[in-house]
Amino acid sequence: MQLSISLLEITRAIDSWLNSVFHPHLAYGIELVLAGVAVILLVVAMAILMVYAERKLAGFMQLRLGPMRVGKWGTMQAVADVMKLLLKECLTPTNSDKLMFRVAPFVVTIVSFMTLVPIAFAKGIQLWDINIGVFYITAVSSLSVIGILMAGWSSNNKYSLLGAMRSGAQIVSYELSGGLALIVVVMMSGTLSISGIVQAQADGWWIIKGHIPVIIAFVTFVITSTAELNRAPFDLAEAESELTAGYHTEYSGMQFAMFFLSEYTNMFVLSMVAATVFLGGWMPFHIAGLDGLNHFMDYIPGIVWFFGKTFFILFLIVWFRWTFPRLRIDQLLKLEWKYLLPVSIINVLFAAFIALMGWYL
Amino acid sequence: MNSIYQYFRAIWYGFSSLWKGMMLTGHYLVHPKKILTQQYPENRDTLYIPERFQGEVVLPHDENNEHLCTGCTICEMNCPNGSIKIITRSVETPEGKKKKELDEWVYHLGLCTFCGQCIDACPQNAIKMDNSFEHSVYDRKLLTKVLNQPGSKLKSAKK
Amino acid sequence: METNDIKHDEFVINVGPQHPSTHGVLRLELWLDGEEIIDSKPHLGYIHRGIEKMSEALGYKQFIYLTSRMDYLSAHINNQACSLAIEKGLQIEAPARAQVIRVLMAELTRLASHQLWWGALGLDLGAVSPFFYAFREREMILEIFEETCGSRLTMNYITPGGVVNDLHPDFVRKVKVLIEQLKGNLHEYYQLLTGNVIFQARTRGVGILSAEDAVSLGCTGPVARASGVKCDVRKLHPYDGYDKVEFKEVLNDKGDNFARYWLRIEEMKQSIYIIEQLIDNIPEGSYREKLKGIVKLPAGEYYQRVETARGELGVYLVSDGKKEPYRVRFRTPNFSNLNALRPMMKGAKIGDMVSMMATLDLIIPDIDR
Amino acid sequence: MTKEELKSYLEKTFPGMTQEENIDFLVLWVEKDEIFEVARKLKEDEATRFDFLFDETAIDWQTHFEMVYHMTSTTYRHDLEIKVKLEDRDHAELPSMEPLWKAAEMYENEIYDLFGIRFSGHPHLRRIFMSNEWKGYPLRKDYQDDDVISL
Repeated sequence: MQLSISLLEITRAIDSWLNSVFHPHLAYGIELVLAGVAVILLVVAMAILMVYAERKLAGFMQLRLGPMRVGKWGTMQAVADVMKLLLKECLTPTNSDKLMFRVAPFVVTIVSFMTLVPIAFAKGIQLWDINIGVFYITAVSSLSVIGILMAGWSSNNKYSLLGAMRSGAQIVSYELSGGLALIVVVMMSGTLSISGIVQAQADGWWIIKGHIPVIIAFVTFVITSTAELNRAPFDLAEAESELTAGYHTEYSGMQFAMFFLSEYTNMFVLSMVAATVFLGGWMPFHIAGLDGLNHFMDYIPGIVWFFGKTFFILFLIVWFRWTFPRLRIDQLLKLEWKYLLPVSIINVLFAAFIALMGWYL
Repeated sequence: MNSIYQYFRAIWYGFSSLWKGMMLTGHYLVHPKKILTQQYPENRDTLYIPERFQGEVVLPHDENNEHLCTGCTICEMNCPNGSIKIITRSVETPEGKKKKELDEWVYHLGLCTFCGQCIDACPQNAIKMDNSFEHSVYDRKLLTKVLNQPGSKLKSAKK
Repeated sequence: METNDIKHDEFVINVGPQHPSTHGVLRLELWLDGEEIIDSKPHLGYIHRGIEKMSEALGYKQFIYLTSRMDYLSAHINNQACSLAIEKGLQIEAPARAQVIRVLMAELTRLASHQLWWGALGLDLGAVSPFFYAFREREMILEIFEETCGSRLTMNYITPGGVVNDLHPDFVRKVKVLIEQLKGNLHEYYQLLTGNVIFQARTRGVGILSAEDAVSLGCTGPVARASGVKCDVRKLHPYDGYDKVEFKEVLNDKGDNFARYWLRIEEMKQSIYIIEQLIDNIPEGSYREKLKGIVKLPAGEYYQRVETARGELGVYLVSDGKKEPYRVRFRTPNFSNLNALRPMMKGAKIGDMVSMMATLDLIIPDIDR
Repeated sequence: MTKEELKSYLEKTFPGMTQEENIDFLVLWVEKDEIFEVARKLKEDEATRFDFLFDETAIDWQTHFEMVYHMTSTTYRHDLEIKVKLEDRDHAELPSMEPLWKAAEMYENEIYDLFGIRFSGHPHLRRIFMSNEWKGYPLRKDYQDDDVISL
């Protein structure tokens, strides 16, 4: 009846078939590879779709049409771009630190794929339901700054170095309030596991059930995730009017494409986290007590709910990018340390109080 | 207390101003009719080009393959870039007088800045600006044009 | 400051000649301490075409077209300046209709130029959308130019003795439509940038230029007026009937980026006001006093000042009685406005450099000539 | 001050200096050695206060150079043109106006670049438009460009 359950049955069927054919250890290995490839393909396809969607949205916001030439309505534009980048030569500057220069894009990409591991796409569609899912994501996603610093340093370009340093300062400081925003929900759910957090929202999403503290946490999280993604208005690391392209100034071809891909993957992951933690993940829209409505909502499959919410947050991030001017580096840090962090800390206290008293809607 | 009030006021002002900007871009996002983009090669038929648009210099010929240029070279003297070269030949009129006549009206489109001073200066109104604008060619030599058609001659004055 | 003076933690970067925020081929040498700018030095000449030297070889009517290529966003006003200088030498005056047309065109040019500046400022500060909104109205102005003058950017429309063509029959209607739309859209500018908290943080109190500095450095136009220096040539030395129209010289005494921004927006309103006064009162009559084929100015020197969108343009003609000018000198507004960059940039951040250059509204071909 | 008032005032302050009037400005001819003192006086004098140097250029008359300074006062709004004759074309040198008007720095750089007139006391005289290796000074009338490229 429900797609989420049928998906679960498909995975189970594949699992039992593999186990019957191969040795259990080998079957486990094959499953890991299959699952990883499936998720990476999904995300890459989504990233290509997202590039197209962003260019179209930006076009409409700016009284333009966006890409129109490749394919009907320019639908193949992103694919054509990927093909072009694949065929281009990857240039390495003469005086660069060659090993680091080549490793950096891989670090960034691998880190962004690693963050996909604990995400629950639908009921049962999850690579690894670890009990510290939220903690894992915050910990791993902060590794990407290492790749950016490597890229900036090894390029032997002052613009790249400035971009990387900005990015380092930015990501490290914005992780604080991002983490605090997640803690609010973790406290209310009483668990760090992603599936646990989703289950805790079975009778209402946290953003509705948890009212004021969760709304504040949600806004903070959206702001901090935009900052961690190095996207406008916080795109100081690549600030094209100041630093030409920041840390990836010297990259070309597929190496550049990997930075680009990782940026979009990170965008997905952080939107998915926000959708899971604040908007209930794959959980349909439920209101405790209204069984008729809840039952009706269950007809819409969980994966649709999940991607609907993800795309809503992605749309918000895209909307920010094409509306706002860029902050300056000192203002960026001021915003974090003088506004977001104090607000988040007070919010955590407030949320703890609410969680203790059980004052949910 | 006042500083705390100012702090929250700043937050409120910040959010409301950002929201205003987002409403504007959002407004255009949902009003695709306001899009201004023109799809150029497709809309060639409906493209509006004002009649005064300065595309290139032409020397109009009438149905008898006659033009108005006497070869006086005033346009050549008035051209600031040297994009006009008038080559004349001397011919003998039936009465036996020697007379200068236009041989080739050489026009370097690549040097022309479309300032219109040649047209302004021409005493015969022999040349005018054309509206064509698709000038790109693969060879620079093709930008040098001879404007008078082969076999054309000066329009004889009405008697 | 020289490269040898660099201390331990400082380093030099070259901004330009190919850099997104220099709007052309200006090269700035920046001495940096981390994000902070210690000193800067402009390097020019990447688009130096020797317009002054070229003009010495061309006739008086011919060299005017070169001036459209200096400040290409104020092409009409540059042509107007040269035409006025030549008219001064010939001791003639353009017909009344031509004068009104010139003023209308000049103000439309100012509007178009300020709109491009507004869009590019947004782009420099990282907001991409303003650029397209600004180009929407600018496109309308360019279309008006195209209909009347025959081209969109380097018009070569104003000539000694008047203007080349009469106005297009559709001109008045289109200008009225434009003004209506502009008035409606100026509040969008407020919504998108002026009121935006990020924009305000980026511009308020940044890049302060004091009035004394502005005078000493020779700044003119909106840059100097934002520091409180009265320097509008249209008011001080009226030309082409600017004394007959009513408008206000906008002044601000803050001298920061936001003051320059605000001033240009206000100037756009003043330009609209001037156009509104004139559009219904274009006198009938001849639009051009035809000059002789070869213009010769009596020996002597003629100086004509006009207010372009960026400041005071001075055309200095020295004639020895021949058909070519003996010496032509253009005192261009951007060349002296560029001076303001160095004192402003000391101690600022790299991000501020971009906003300062954007609010100075530099056009590099105008600096290099 | 009007043109006439300024003229009589200048006659009083700088006796012996030639004045002429052209269509736009009052012209004051100053000797090469006195130019800096005259300019300083004009700038600092309360009655004149020429604080805005809006143009500075040179003219090559083939036998000699002519330096032209255009200045105005932001308080009184009167204009003045100062001219200096430089007889020696090969070793033309003048005191720099940079200590008085900072705008002069760039103007003098430009004049040095295009005419080859040197300015003593200039903080950093350099060629701003032409490259450092460029031979000759383009705006001089006898300038010859060796490698003219024609299309």
